[in-house]
Amino acid sequence: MANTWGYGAMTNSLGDIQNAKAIIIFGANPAVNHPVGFQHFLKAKERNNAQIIVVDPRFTKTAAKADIYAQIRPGTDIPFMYGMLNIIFKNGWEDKEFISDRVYGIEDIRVEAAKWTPEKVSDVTGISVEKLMQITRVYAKSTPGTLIWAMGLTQHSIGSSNTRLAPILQLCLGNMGEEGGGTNILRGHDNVQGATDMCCLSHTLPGYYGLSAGSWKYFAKSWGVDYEWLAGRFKDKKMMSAKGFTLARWYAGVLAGKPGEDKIHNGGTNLKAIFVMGNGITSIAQQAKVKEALDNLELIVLADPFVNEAAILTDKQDDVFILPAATQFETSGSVTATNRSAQWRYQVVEPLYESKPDHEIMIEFSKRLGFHKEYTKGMLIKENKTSYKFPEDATDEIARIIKTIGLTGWTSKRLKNHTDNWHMFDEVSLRGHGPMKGEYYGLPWPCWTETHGGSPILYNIHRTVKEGGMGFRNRFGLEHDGQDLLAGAGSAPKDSANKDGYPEITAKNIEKVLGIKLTTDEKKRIGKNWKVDTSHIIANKCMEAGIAPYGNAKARAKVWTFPDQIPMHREPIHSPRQDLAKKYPSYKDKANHYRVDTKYISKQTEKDWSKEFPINLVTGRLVNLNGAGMENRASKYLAALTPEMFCDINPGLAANHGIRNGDMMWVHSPEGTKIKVKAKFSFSVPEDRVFLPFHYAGHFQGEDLSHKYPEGTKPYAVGESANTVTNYGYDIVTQIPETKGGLCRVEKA
Amino acid sequence: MKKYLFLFIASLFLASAAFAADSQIWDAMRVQNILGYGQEGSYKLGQLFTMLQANYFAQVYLAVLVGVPAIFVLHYLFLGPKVFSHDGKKIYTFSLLSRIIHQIAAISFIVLIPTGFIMMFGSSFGGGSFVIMMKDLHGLSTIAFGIIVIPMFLIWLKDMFLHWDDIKWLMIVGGYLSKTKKPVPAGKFNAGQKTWYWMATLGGMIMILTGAAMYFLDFNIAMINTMTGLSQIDLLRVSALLHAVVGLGVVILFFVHIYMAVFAIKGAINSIITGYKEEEEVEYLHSSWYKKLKKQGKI
Amino acid sequence: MTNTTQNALATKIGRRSFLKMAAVAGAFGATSSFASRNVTRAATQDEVKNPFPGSKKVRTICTACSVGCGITAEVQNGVWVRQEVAQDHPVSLGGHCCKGADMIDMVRSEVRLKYPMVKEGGQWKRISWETAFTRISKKLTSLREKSGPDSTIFLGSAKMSTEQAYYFRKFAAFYGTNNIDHQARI
Amino acid sequence: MSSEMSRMKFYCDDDRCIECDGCTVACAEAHELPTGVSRRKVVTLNEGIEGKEFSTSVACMHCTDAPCEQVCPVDCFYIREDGIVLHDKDICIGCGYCLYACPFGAPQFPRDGAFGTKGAMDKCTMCAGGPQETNSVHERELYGQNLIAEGKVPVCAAMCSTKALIVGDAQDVANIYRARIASKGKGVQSAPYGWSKAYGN
Repeated sequence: MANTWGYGAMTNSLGDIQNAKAIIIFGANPAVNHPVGFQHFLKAKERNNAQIIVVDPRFTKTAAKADIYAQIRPGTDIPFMYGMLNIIFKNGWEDKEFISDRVYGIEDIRVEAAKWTPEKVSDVTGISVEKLMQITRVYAKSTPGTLIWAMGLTQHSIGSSNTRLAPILQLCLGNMGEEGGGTNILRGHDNVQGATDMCCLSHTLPGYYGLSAGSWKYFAKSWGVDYEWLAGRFKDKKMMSAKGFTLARWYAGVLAGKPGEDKIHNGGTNLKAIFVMGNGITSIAQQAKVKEALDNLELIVLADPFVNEAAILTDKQDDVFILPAATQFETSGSVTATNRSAQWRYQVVEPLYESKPDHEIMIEFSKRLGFHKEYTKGMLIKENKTSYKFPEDATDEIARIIKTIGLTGWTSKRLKNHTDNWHMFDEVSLRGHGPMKGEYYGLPWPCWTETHGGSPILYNIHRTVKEGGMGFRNRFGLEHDGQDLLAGAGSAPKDSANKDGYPEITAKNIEKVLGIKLTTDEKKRIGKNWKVDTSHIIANKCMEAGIAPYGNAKARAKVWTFPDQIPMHREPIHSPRQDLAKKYPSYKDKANHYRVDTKYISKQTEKDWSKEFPINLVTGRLVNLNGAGMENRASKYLAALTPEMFCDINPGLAANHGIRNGDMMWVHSPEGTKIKVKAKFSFSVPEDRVFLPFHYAGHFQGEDLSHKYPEGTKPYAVGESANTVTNYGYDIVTQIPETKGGLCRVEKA
Repeated sequence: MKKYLFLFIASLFLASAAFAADSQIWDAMRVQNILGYGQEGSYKLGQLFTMLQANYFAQVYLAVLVGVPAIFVLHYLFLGPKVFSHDGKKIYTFSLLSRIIHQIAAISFIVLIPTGFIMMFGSSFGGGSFVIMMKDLHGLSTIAFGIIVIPMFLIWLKDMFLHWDDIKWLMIVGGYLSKTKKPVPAGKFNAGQKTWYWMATLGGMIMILTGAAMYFLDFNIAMINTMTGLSQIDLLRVSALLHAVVGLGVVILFFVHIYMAVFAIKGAINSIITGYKEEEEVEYLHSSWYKKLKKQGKI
Repeated sequence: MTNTTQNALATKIGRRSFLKMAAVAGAFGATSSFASRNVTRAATQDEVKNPFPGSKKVRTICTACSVGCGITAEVQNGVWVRQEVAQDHPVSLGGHCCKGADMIDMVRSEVRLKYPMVKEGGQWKRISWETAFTRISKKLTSLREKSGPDSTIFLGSAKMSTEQAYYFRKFAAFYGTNNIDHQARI
Repeated sequence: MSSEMSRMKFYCDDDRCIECDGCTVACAEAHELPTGVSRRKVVTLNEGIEGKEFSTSVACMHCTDAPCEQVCPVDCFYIREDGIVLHDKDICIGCGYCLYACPFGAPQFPRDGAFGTKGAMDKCTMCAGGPQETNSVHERELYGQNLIAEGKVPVCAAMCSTKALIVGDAQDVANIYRARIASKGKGVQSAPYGWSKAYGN
């Protein structure tokens, strides 16, 4: 999504959904995953008569509240959306002005959409032509419409194409930057947005600065350390700029060299140690491989408030450390909600038992690994202090450094102020009243300056930049194939000094774009561009002139750096439709994909998987558990709601295998793994697919591992991890595992 | 060791959670139960139970508790007890086994019936721990009764089938309404005793089953539900109703039985203790049996 | 007594009043305390307002999902005694799903990990933080020297605060590797 | 609580209830209930069937003419002036009669005695505690918190994620319900389950 218009985040807010006239939900189940957020959906339905459309392989709790429901075959969202676009273009329902002013490359989309006739879409997706027509008509005619998605779109080998086509659909309908519109991706964990913004990611530095030498230099300077010293910490400068292993495939880094394993590119070494903090690595795909990898490591360090079940899964006998980390209620800090709003999470109690907050553990290690002084220096720079106070000084350090997503305004003082006064904000618009007037709740980023009120709706040109308005980000150059990439005339944010499209602001072009003159002093202090300008001159001048520092460009429907320039349908690696897999084959195998060679087409064509494994496997969440479920299964009330791991199975399918409700059953995966779970009859899945919740651990391929828990730490519910049977397959760009479109076989146990 | 203890406790924990999750009353069936309550076409058992329990059961029981003994008092005063010679020969009537069985049953009834009454009028006793203790006693003595009810049923079964004499006995109410001593048509057991037998055994079994259903409350035996076509909650309601209705019969006959054994026939109680009945008593009250024994030359 | 009963049966009165009458007439003479129970003792103003005297309310944020519901935690003498309703929070309006409603159990759960432990020879052994820090650091240092910084991977969390996540990323950078990731990639 | 006007009632709007179990757990957590007892329960019917699936949250409905109160052999029930139906656990003998009489399956019996005997009945108190001294430790142990005495809303409705569950004076509850129906532009549906029973008179 970031590759379409600049930022990869929810564009509007949950409250803003109340403004929508239509809500289309792809591969998300907010009624279960974001129940409190879902109240805003229901209010839209109640007050605004908004039509809720759910497109999902499973009849979810969200679908139960929908006006129209389409049961799609897993992994066919792209044909479905192209089908919608086909009908939209044919009837001329698209927003032509919006497209010509603010979107680049829609012609290619038109060509591709023309190929996806409703009949063809119906064959691929399993949705009837009438239903597709009905959905398209309702959605295209009821504007503004908001488009919701979550893991149901991302967890595919074509996930990154899915998440590009959905925005394109919204662009075509002119739903972007509107109240009640937008692409609202619902994040999972409480601080996924925050942790992602801080880029606990292997391919970029905090604030999505990337890993280029220039970025490293900017950070080295901002952290108050010498760039060469920092580079010296790495194997070499090449490795310093090389994307690292990901959570999805780190195990490959351990297992490389064994027969049948993928090759790795990790500076000549396998992974030997793992340091995990608050990450349920029992909820990632390929558990059998994860277990093997854990067994082969030399050192495992797991810091969590509860026992990280990786410690239970592994058979490793020595050097497995489990450290009691404090919960987030025993420390303080900011958290970023799905809508980019930050809130201050105050400390409730002192850490219980011997537990320590995460940062204390990290700082202790930095002392012993010999980089404590350099590590913490960033917190001292701003006010030239001699000692730091975590987390306030860290918040201010982030605000000082991260400009790309506009965190300048997120000082600890302001964030605390917002949480202290949360009663002064409006539910729908997030606007503040009284003393908080002029600010939006949680200062949704980009919050350009220390007085900016935040931007609750991204790319909204009906508001001034000061009030949170902006165009699309100029991120992909000024022109491509001879076409201008800047926005068309008149599509600048309200009251802008420059009514036209304009590039991102640099020291060089600021005078020209803003039509101002800088003083000599300003010229001396100004940073090279808006992303590294710690003097704040660019940001401040832009606010005055109503200019978004990142420019005003067109969104692009075409990403020329991706394997598929426009989103193309490709069947899942494990597809039940072999005829279509031939017609829409997967990608070519990709070498050095986050340091590991990854198979696509070779895996897809290895054999006809669907013969032996005819059933589609869908995984998802339950309302009472979250993530790997460690913390929730440790609560007796939550565990009591679903005390056992189960599999939702259609009674018809179950009857074919002689499985009765409540029987134990095996689920076999093409990976050669299996899990033993309780069958739960449900009509929410049709006869060609089963559903597994992914929150359990503590059993492995039929074996109960309860005895491996340290005394008194076993959670109240244990069970098989669904990810033991999820299939091989990773997104071509992000390497997110394909857990939402695999195959399996069921059998009575 | 501690680890196993912990595991054991944890498993109990989960078992109880699973138990609740499989509940027929508080889980998936709950809305069905609500929807079914008082609907057209349903048995309306909930309302029936509420109406009867709220307005009638206690009153009727109280009437029995007070009324039946009152009638006996009147009977005793005006008609007086039957007195038979205790000097004559004795006839061996009850074997040791039957006496043991009877005694166990007797003891359990002596506990069951007062404790039952105390529960029924629990509010008069202030509820709480005393009534709970009575309730537990009620349950415990049921176990004793439950053990012997089948043997009791079997040992006396052959003597308990309906006979022509019984009709005649019933016509004259066993001769208890007159002061005169004349032979009453009856075999080894008269019609009154037979009625009591059937009530105590079959009725007793119903009491045990309905009582157990209410005691275990949330059990899940699909067979019962399929057989009766009742949901679990309705099964419980039926149980409560039956328990009250059948219980009434048991209580009345129990009172009669006590009155007969202790007051109405002087010394009759000895026969179930020693096993021997007075010859004169047999001659008059069980005349047919007496004749039969005579014929067989057993006297 | 018979008289009482007959009277009682003859007049149509509710079961309760009847039983009360019976109780009075009965041998046990225990009176139903119903009447007196209807009135609860007037609590002092302070008791009514706050069953946890001297407690303070802390505004904090749920750690379950990204909606970011507000939680008002009531803390008495350093103990989180109960979860209050954050009715005035602009996103959640006091609402919670089951996870949010039970956040307090995250902290007070009995199955929490209480002290650092290490597995040695297949057995869990309690160790001090000091030992844990020293042993892990030693091992990391030797691995780093032997196989380079890329022999270690750091898996962070979307459950950390933004500051901690930032410092986790920074930790990996100072350690010298880009082998770092978190749950955004699942 | 002044007497005449208020009659406290619950109502669950099944157009909004999404079975998030927030009410169930909020209740269990607030009152620290034993597992196996859930005073409030969310039930989904016709799961997975398009157009027919719905969820609703049930607990004691605090009936106007409470059947439980009528059948209790030990008279442990009492109805407050504001209509909240409560019971005295020190008097309750766990006989189960209230359950047979209840249309909503509200009374539950934790098996805390030896041999799995039923303990004293437990049910929703509308967060109004019991007959013991208000906000005393004894009251809290037996019945959970007494939020009503603190002037607060029962925790299940307060924490309902979608505001499906509402509580308050019967008249107010009915008004909210009507307002929602009206804004949806649909006719008033047939009254929700047990409405007549619980809301009688």
